[in-house]
Amino acid sequence: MGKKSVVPFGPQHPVLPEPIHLDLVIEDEIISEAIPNIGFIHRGLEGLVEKKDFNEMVYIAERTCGICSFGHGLGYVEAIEHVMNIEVPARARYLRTIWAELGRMHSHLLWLGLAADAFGFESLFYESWRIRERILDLHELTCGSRLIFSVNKVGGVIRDIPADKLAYIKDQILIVEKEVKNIEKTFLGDYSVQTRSKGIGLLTKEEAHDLGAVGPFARASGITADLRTTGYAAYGELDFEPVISNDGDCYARLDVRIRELYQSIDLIRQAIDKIPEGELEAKAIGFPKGEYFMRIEQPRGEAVYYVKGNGTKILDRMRIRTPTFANIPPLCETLKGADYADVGPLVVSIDPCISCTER
Amino acid sequence: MDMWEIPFLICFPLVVSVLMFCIRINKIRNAVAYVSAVIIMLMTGVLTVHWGMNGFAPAEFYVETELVDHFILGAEILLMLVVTFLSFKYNRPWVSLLSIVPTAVIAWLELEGPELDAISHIKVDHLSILMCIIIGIIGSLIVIYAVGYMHGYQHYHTEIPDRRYYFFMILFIFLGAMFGFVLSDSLLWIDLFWETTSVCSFLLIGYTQQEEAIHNSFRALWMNLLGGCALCVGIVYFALDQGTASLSVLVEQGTGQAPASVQVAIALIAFAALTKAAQLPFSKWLLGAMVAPTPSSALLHSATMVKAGIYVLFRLAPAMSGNMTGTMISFIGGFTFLSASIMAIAQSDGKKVLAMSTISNLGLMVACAGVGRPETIWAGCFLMIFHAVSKSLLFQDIGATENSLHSRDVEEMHGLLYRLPVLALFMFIGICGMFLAPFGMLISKWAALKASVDENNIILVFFICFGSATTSFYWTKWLGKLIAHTNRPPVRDITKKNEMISLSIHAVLMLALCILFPFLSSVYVEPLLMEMFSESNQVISNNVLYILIILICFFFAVPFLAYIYEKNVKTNKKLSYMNGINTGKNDAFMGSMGAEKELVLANLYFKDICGQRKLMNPSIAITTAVIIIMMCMIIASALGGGMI
Amino acid sequence: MNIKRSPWLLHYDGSSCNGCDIEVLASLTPVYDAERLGVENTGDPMQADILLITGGINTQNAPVVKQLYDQMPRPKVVVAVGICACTGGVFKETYNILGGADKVIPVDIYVPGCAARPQSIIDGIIQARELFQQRSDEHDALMRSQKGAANV
Amino acid sequence: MGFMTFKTTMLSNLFKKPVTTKYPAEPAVYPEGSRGHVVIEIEKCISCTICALNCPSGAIKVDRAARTWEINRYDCIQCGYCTLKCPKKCLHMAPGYQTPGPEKSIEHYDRPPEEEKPAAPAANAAATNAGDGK
Amino acid sequence: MNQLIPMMCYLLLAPLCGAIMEGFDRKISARMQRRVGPPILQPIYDVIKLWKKQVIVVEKSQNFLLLSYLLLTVMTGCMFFAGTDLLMVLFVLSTSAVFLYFSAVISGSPMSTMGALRELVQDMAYEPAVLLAAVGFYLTTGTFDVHGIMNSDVSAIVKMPGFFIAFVFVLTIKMRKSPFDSAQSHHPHQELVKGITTEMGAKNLAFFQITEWYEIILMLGVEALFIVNKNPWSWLAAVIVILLTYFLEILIDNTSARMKWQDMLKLSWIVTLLAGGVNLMALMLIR
Ligand code: SF4
Ligand code: SF4
Ligand code: SF4
Ligand code: SF4
Ligand code: SF4
Ligand code: SF4
Ligand code: SF4
Ligand code: SF4
Repeated sequence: MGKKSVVPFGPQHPVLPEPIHLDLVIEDEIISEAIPNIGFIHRGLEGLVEKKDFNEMVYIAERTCGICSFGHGLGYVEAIEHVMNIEVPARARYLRTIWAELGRMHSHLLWLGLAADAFGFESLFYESWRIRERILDLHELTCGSRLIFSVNKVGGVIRDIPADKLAYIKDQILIVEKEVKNIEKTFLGDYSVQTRSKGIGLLTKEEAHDLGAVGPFARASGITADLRTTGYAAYGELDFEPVISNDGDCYARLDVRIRELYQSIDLIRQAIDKIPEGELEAKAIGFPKGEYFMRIEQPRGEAVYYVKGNGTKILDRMRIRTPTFANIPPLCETLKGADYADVGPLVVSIDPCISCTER
Repeated sequence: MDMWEIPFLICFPLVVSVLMFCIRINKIRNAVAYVSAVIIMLMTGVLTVHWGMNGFAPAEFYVETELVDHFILGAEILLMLVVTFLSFKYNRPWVSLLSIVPTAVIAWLELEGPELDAISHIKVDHLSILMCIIIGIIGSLIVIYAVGYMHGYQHYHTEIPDRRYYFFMILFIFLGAMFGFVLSDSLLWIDLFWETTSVCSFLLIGYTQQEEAIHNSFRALWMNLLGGCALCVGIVYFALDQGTASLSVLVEQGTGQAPASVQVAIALIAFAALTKAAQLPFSKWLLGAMVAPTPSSALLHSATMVKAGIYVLFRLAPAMSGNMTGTMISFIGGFTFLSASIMAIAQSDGKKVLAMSTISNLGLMVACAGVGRPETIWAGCFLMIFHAVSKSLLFQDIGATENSLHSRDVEEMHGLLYRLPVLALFMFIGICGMFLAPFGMLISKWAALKASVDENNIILVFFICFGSATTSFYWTKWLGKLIAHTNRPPVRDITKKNEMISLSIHAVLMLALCILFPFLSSVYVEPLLMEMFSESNQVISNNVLYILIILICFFFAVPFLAYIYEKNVKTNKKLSYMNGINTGKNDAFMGSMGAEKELVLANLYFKDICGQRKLMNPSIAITTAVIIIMMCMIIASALGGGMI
Repeated sequence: MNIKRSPWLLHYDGSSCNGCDIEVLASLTPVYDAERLGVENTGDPMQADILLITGGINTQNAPVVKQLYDQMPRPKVVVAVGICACTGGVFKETYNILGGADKVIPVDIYVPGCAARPQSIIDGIIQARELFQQRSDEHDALMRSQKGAANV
Repeated sequence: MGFMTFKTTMLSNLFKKPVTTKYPAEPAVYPEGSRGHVVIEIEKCISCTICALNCPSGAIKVDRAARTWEINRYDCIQCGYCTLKCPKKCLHMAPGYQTPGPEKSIEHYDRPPEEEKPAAPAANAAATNAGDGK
Repeated sequence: MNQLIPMMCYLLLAPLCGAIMEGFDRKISARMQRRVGPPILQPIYDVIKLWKKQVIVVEKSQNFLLLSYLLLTVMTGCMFFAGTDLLMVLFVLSTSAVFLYFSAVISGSPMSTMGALRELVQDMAYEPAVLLAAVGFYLTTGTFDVHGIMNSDVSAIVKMPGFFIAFVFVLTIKMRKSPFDSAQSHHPHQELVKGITTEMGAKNLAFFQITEWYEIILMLGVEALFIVNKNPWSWLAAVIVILLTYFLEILIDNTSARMKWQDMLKLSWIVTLLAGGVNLMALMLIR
């Protein structure tokens, strides 16, 4: 037995709002073994595909998760659209891009807050979430809801954003940009924050690659992987470079996500400037038949949507592979040898979403 | 005036030891040991009373001791032969040199050297009586405990040959030598008793005759013999130069403007005391001594061996005040106090923690002696008293616990209060004695702090401030282990009655000391200081001491009253918080693999920061360097001063 | 005594999609600031008065929810936040969802919404703290009457 | 790298007005188009049950014979799909949320008898507290 | 009599002051975060609430250990305000801290045990600075007596700014403020949940809370010793300095992340050694 402790971490734990459980073996508060256990939140969402028609499934797919809910809806409808060979009108694609990036901003700000919270910086948490409220207001203004957008439909979008609202969005993100600049100084420049992020949870590029990390987590380890470069929605027509960093520690993850915030702001500006007038949706005729894998870049990384239709309104299969699912093995790698105090920040550093992982 | 108790106390144990060796029937030998221990204890009392009836005045005896001197020389040569034989037997011939050389030098001094002044060979004063009481009471209690302990020990360790006759023989020789040591004033006698304790400890450590034991015993031997060499050189130099071999004369001359030989002799003797008191860089022998059966550890650590070093330093204290020797000693002591207490944090083996804490506490006493002011000696005396009692209690307790629990790892003691209540309670008292507020240890620390501020000893102030923080850390976390709630099944307590008797007496002593402590200060320790320094500064005013008494009562009363009060409050039991996945009992939770997983809670050990492996060698290096440099400086300045 | 001024929350995420979850957190952040009602978000059931549960109950979290509820000292109030916690919501037809929080513990206040808005959550907390006060008062009255009975 | 880099923000915040909304002391404001709750113009409804069939969470119940339309607001996810589907466009999303309550009540609407001229919508007691924003 | 009045004041008013100060703390923090924040009296409401809740514990002995912790701390505070020996006060205070440790580990629960161990580390981190401050008082004013220190001619801080810095530094630990709140945090989200208080609920938590107030007032009292001298105006200065440090602590709390205990131990010892050490050396030289 020696000097080792065996203690539980989660499922109910205030640092991680979501239930994930780890069996930790620690010695002097250094972790020597971490065995994760999930499933506390499994709903069996994909099973609903057998009971709901493919149009209703849009709303259910969105509820894979309330944070990147827009992305889930988007991934699902794009998959169906591919199966049904629907050409989505340009304005709808641009609108989707704007919403997706707003969603990314709200998600990253949320994450910054949670990260600050995990290393015990309460006021920074509050500040991040205060900024985030602006984005949520934009959500509500444009879609009618703070979190779950419900604006996607197969073939296009339900709502339009009129020009005055687009202008308003531009104003607001300008303010957000300023406010983010302010918190960036603390996130990246404060001594006490650096003691909790620099050199913590190192993941080399090789490890990240071999263990299959995705999203900002992988990009912080120097892997250039950003599915937006595949050009779905309107990304193909916008100008951006994936944000990467080579340090592979928690600090790099902060850095990457903060820079991605600026990137999103830039993308939204570009999209608003370029958005064409036109139809909002293309008529969807018939039922989906065939299968498709749709890969999109969620705030947390690559998500995969697989649909298989059989020509009726009920799909055969719908599967989702989510970014957190891919990021758990590398996470467990970084946990070994970490401090107990770093478990929270480290788990948070992959921006875990157990909800979509377990669906 | 004559005090027949003195030769009795020295010789009686020796006689008993012969008996021990001869009687091979366990029952009879145990009975004899028992009775002899009680006799020694009683005689210590008689000596004290006798001396007290003569007015608590220092008394000197035995000026003419021609015959005894020869006997002493003979004994010394005998010891040398034993060491030489054993070191050749175990293939470490060079160790014998450390014994042969000093013995030869001493023999030369006695046989061929100049005629020395006639001195009294035995001297009785407050300090030696205090030591006698500690040796007499604690030592005898340890013997009583050993009777029960060794029975169980041999029962469980069948691989170790049963040589209890030998073990008890050495125990008694040891006691005799210690009495001789603290009562002698003749440096030549002191030297003999010194070497005797060294050799006895060597024999005790090697008792099990296993590889590790032999290795460790030789380490103890050479370190102590090295000290013996220094002692011997110091004595001879002093004797040749000043024509006397009296300790009190040495100290007397040492205060104020001392001749070079006296300065050097004091430095050398103090150095010797460092080895005996297991100060850095010589601490390793004490750690190695843990392989011996517990009673011998208890004896070595609490009552006798290491206290011999402290005793010598206390004696020399007036001669060290404010000079370079004092600075060296107080630095080494303070440094040892801090670094050993830091290293104790990283230990989980109960006995090793005790060993480390012994070294650390001795360090504080050594530092007190090094400062050499009445205030520090006041603190030092109390440290010694409390340390002797609580350490002895703890060692015995941990031995008994090990017999029942089959482990002495602190981590295994999780919830011991529920599993082995009596032993855990004793352990609790012992540990509290080591550092909690109303118990004397802490107050002594306080006095030491105050005195070192008064003495402008900055480094010592730092050592004490930081060391006291680290000390509380490792004790508190151990205490926490004992009381933690557990549902593990109780362990059968197989502690023998003898052990229990000794343990209970210790515990009662501990509590009594704690309450009588202000009284003890004014009645005994202050006269002691008067005697030593012809001045006695009250370190802690009476006013404060009264508050302390109130505090102590309060301290015992508060938890008690709180307990009584809370007993009647209705409370519902619940499961402990485990993030929502308890399995219905508090010792397990639902693990990731879907099966129940045992909850294990370990303390912090900082093994990467303050492990022995990390800190021991640097500490040894630092202290060795300091000692070498300071010794050179002392000798150079003494001789240089003499030449100019 | 007025104890409703200090309702401390325990938030547990049953199997929510995170929507309600983060809205619970959002209701504590500057714009909604539930702390002005005396709310403190403890993570410890021992210290909580109000259990906010989001998401439905599934086979794996049912014992956890039950346990957390049991570990809260009385008086206590349970608030189900979001339609998942109320009824199982869109997921109630899946194989793994047993239903709303009331499947395993008594729910006192239902806060509808998908995701429940911070305003609704604050409403829920306000209702819950009234209930909290009421339960405490009832208990006091009971104790008093028992004492009275004993005295007679 | 700096120490207490956040101090300027904190100190200036100290003298700024809190951003906290006064809810519930002041009513919440919702932007236009906020999807709060479903309202029905019951007199327009033809009990075709399309809304009930298509509701992802099965919150709506329509009884053609009894001419009733019921919604369980503790089941509705405010997705608005029913409003898209209703052939008579008699369902709308209105701002404002169902108040929390101790019971999961079902809101019940009776279609006025066909002969009569459309009168004020007859809603039962449970409907009265719907959609007042609290 | 002279001693009794401040003692009684402490006994009766300390929890009230502590509570109100904490109330202001929460309010100011909230305003810094652009929130409205709870009412000033919120801490008192909390304690009243806790007092009325059902007591449930893992191990019954926790009750009396916490009660002992409370009583011992109060007693130490009384001793301090009665003007006795400062070192004794500090040593007894360290004993009362042990009771807190006991009351947490006795539950045998993971979070509270780990919290308790961190609490021990915290004790280890701040103790040297506090002891050194006492030594500093002794060197500047020639006495360990609180009375004596108060009646010195000049404020102690003049000669011991280094000790003051070290003391204020470790005050952050004592007040459980971020960055040094690893054992128990006032913030809701801590890796140890509620740390040392995880297994304390209802009345027990109230005991803990009240003791904290007593303790903070005691520590602030020690801080006042740096300022107070014979001159009655110095009392005003002391109050101002206390309020300033309190505000500073709130600001620090709001501008730093929670450091790990390793860093905390390192930092606080380094600061103690540097600030305290230089000051001590200077003092001993001029003596
Ligand atoms: S296949 Fe799926 S259900 Fe089966 S064991 Fe693996 S993870 Fe579990
Ligand atoms: S694949 Fe579909 S049916 Fe199979 S377990 Fe997953 S959700 Fe259920
Ligand atoms: S492997 Fe993927 S698809 Fe299969 S059960 Fe696991 S998560 Fe689901
Ligand atoms: S595909 Fe599924 S079953 Fe196969 S290796 Fe991956 S996780 Fe396992
Ligand atoms: S990654 Fe997280 S935020 Fe994104 S969809 Fe999944 S659960 Fe939601
Ligand atoms: S009610 Fe809606 S937002 Fe809330 S958890 Fe359920 S699906 Fe998610
Ligand atoms: S809004 Fe959605 S959930 Fe609500 S009734 Fe209409 S379709 Fe059903
Ligand atoms: S879809 Fe419209 S018309 Fe048909 S039942 Fe529903 S509300 Fe009535």
